[in-house]
Amino acid sequence: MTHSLLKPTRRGFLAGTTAIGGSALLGIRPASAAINWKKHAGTTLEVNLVKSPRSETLIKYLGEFQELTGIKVNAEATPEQQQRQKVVIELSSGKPSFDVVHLSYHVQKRQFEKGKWLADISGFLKDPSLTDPSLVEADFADAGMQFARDADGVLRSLPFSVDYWIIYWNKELFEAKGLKYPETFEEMVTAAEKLTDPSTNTYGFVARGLKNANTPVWTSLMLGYGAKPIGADGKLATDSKEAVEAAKLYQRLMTKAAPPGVSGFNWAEAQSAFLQGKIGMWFDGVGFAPPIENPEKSRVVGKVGYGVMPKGPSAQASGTFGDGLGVVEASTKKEAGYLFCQWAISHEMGARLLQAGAGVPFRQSILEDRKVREGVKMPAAWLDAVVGSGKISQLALPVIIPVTEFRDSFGVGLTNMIGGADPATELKKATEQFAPVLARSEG
Amino acid sequence: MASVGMENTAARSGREKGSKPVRLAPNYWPFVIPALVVISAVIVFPWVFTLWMSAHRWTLGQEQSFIGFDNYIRLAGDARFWESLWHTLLYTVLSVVAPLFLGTLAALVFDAQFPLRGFLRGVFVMPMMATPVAIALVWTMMFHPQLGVLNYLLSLVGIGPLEWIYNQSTVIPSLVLVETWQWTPLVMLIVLGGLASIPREPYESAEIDGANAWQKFRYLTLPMIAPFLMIALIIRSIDAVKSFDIIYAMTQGGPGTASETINIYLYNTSFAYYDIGYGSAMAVIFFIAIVALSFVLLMVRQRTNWSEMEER
Amino acid sequence: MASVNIQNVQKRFGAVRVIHGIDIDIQDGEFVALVGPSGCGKSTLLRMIAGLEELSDGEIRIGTREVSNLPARDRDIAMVFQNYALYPHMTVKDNMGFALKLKKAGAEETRAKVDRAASILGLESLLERYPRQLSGGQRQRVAMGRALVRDPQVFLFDEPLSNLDAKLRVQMRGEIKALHQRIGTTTIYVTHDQVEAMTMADKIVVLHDGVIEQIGAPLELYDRPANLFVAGFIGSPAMNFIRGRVEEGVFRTGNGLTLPLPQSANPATLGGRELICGVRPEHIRAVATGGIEGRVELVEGTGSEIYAKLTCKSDEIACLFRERLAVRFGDTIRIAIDPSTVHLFDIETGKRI
Amino acid sequence: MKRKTLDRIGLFFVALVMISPVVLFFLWMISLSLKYEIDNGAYPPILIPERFAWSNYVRVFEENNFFLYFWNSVLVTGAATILALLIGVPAGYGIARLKAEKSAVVIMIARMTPGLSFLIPLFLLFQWLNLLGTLWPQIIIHLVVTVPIVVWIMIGYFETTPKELEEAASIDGASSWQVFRLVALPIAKPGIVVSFILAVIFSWNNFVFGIVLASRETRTLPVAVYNMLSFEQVSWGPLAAAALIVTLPVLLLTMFAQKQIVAGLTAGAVKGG
Repeated sequence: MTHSLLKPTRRGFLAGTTAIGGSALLGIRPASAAINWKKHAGTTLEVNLVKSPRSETLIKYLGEFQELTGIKVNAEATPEQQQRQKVVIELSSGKPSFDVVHLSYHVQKRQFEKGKWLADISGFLKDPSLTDPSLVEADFADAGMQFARDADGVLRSLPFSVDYWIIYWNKELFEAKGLKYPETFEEMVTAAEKLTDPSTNTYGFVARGLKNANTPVWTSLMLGYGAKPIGADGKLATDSKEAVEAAKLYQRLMTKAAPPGVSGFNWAEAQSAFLQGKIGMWFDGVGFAPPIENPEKSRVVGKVGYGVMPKGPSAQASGTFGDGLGVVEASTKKEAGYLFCQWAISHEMGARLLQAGAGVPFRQSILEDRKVREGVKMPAAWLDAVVGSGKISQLALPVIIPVTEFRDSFGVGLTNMIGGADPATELKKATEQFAPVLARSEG
Repeated sequence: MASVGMENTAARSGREKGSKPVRLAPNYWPFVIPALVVISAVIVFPWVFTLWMSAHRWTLGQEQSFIGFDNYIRLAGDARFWESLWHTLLYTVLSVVAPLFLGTLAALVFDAQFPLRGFLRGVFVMPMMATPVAIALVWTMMFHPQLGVLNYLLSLVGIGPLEWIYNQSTVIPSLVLVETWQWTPLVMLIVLGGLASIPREPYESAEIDGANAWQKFRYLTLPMIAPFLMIALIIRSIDAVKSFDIIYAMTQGGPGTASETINIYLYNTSFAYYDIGYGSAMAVIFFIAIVALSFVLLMVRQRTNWSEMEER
Repeated sequence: MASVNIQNVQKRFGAVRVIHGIDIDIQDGEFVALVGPSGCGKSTLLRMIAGLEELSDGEIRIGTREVSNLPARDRDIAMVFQNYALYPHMTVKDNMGFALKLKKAGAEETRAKVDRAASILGLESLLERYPRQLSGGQRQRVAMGRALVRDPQVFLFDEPLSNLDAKLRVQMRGEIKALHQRIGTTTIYVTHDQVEAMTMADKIVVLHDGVIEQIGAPLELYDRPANLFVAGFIGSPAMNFIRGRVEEGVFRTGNGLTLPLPQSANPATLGGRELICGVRPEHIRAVATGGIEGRVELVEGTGSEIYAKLTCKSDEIACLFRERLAVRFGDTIRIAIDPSTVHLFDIETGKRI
Repeated sequence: MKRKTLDRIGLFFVALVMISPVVLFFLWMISLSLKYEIDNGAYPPILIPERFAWSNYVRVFEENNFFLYFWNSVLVTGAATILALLIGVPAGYGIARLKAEKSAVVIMIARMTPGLSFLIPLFLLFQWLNLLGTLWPQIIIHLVVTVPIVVWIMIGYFETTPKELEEAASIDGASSWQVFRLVALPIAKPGIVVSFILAVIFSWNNFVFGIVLASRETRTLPVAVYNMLSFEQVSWGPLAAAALIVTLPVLLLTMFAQKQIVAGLTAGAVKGG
């Protein structure tokens, strides 16, 4: 059921990258002559977005879409957690208040499929009056298409933005200790410990410690040990040797080299700490460059390096997450909704996303476009890290319905480890607790 | 007067048939009925519906089916539920006792005469009605282990740094700190009302009997404000046991599940795991527990009454 | 103005009967006092007349109208409550004009009626005040004024003077009586104070445990109480009750004390039975010789009279002397009883013989 | 005499110590709201910054449509309070006069029930009634909070107003509605004020219902503030500014009406037996 999606995506990803190399030439204009953008002029669309720099970019340029199509768009962006809760309640009630929905693939993919909440858009994609010729499935990173297709291979959303986890590192602190950016997990730990000096309130490493938020940190580390939370046989592998090794690494980093209170840290607290210049490395999603380079918020402007995830004992892999835009099955304005999705992932919008550092589009043609790359306002190292991560991208969370329970169950265990609990015991406990939930969800 | 005569005979014949005499007392039901309708719709209906949902396997986005008591059975074996029960208990007890103690102290101070008393009391009362979510967010910033102002203040007196809500062992006390900060004024105001209702004579007679200040407090004030303390205890208990906003906004039950009370677990189950049936079962149990708690408290209260309290 | 007819009125609260079938006829313009100890049902009866309490059975007529099933507001009555029940949020003027306002009377008419009532009661200067700014006596007057303005068929008073101090009570008692004499509206007045009833009423109804013990003019009740209850209730200090038997033409107690028999009594028919002899303290005279000898156990003098408790052969007798006697505790004095003032009661039924 | 003065000064200082957590908290809240992020993250903390970030407030209103949310809050709170008074005050009167102890218990339990448990059933109800997307769901669900408060407080008030006044009025010729409107209601005015204030505060502060029921057009302030915890941006300054804006109206109300608030809060328990 789920394992086909969990196979390493690296090969496909690389293939996509090369195959679409030339498609960047197809031009930036989303307003291709063939598309009848005005087809649904006068319609009003309700769009439900997750609040993030990505959705903010969409909202910022919404006027262009409305001008282009004559469609009025009411876009709402709510914080991730609330959006997920509300969207599911509304969708499951059968009468959602929106036509287009922004979903986090790594959390909601399975759930949305099982609920049959999203419309089949493969037909739209083939319709030249609705779709720009540059928009072809092959242009998307492989991970994106895997996210967007359901178990039967039907396309139910358009991949919007991909999130690779990278390491933000404070070059100044590294230099002060005469350290280099780590190449392996082992080097990473040593560097983190060397950088740590509680007397000056300096710590080598920070990542999410808060329950639920911390689980992707662990599963990303697990990739370096060549393992995934759900094995190729579809069974939980969360108490495997590799899983325990990854958890031990997590524990070591978070207890020996992380600031006090890290078990309550989400990205926000971690970011605050890193921005103050007292943290050596911060491991999180790729989208945090803008605040780091903003002097209003940051004391580390220009001092930060952006590094690809170091190599683990078995593999080098970048934990990958992503979100997409889909048209709601219950909507009566599916075509208009599709037009919006298409606009949102268009070359131009994708370029804006990337250039602002707000996110990384799934479409390879954008990433490969030299002009777009030149316009990126973030440091070159950041873009290098993005591209580098893309090459070693792997899905870090299992594609199951109860992702939230998965993250909660193991997140609690990880938090407990920061408090000193034994990784193997905690993982075993969490696995036992989670197994029936997983069984129930697919039953 | 013809009509009167008719009424007369009608009334009499009515009585002769043995029917009940006409009601003379004003009919008060029309006053109640609108509220009854509204309450049935927005309060009683959800209760009944929750009960109904709790007997179903019902996860959003999936088929629902009747499963009888299975959700309750599952609840009994759910370690996380029992843990949350314990957190709720701990949280409640602490956030009842601390405000009660401090509030009584504050009331004794504010009962006395001193300059600017009214103004200072007004300031003291402010947290009570402040929007909990807003307050909680600001506290979260203050609790930040590295950047928070609290650790800085502690460092000035050589304590810390503490991890506050970011550590499993200090999270509940830290949340209780916020809860105490917000609700001590309420206790203070209730006790202040009690102090104002105490007669002077016993103090004069105690003075003559040679009681010192502590004895006067212990043997006169305390017993006489006991009913008011009891009121404060009841209100505080009921509010603390269902406290949600502060915990949700500050920790969402974390770190780990260290501050997950039943209310938060209930929320997570229903709205993060979409397991509505199971969440409903939890709500039913929680509801029963709250009702039981308040009846126990009310019974205790009736015992502590030293006199029929003044109505207002 | 109207007569009030009360026929077989009963009141039950669940299984408990508080009024057992009462009949009273009240003439137009009469001042009737309902008296009795607390809990006798007098207030309930008044509230049934007012329409505040339902009848369990029986009927009440005001004038020719049967009102048992009419709500209070249609009965055309006015009532003065024990604690006045003044509307705290209205001025004296508005309090008094409230009923007229409800009747949608014109402003002119209302003012005229309120002014008239105010002048009768001497409230002219208080019309703009609120109840909380008034003294007890003033509030009492406003309550009456409110009733007066209505010009109702019947006035009902529910222990209106019990919240006043003793001196004011006497004064208001006079005022109410004077008012009634001036206006002449049928009045039903509930009180537990027999003095009030005696001084004010044309007719007194004595209630006890939900039944009428006696109805009659004040002096009738005083002179010829129908039974032990009325005899003990009317008159102050209370009548002496002494147990004994009629023997040899006199009344003899178990301790050997002998008292005269009333002339009307026939010793032959009364002989042998145990009876109760009732003598009012004020009907006992002190005499120098003869009479009954008794030791003084208690003396209370008010200046105008002397109240003494004697032990005469182990029987206790209370006396009220109008003359100034030099008696002290422990003295032995002699008393005489006028046979015409002696009452005999059946011990079984309590009825007067 | 001198001793007494010293005592008073002593007590004054004790009181100062007692209010210091309150003062410090609000000072810090104001300080946070007026600092740029870089100052908010500074260590040691800065109380009074060199540059005031008034832009935090500007940002709150610019980026978040706070005027709309404020207006929504006003509408929801206003409507929920007025409706609650309209149906709750007569109900309190009726229950007090009927001595309907059982319905009073239902009201009390309703006050104790955690708000969460109402959400799903009512959500489905609103959907069935096709009300979602309007302010009505929030207004109606806020009745869950406001109606019990109003009824509860009003029962207490009407029970203490003497029944004789109403009897006097009915003898004076008033119908039951007139008795209520002309006598009972004016006398219970202080109770109405109390329940009004408390209903406003509780409704204004309510957060749980909004998380699920509010959407873009219908969001209320507490939800809006929480929503400012946006992804990938830490913004303590605007957050504190927003928090201050949300809580200011109720803070003012609290300061001016503390006496009534206590009367109301204790009413339930006093009459609770």
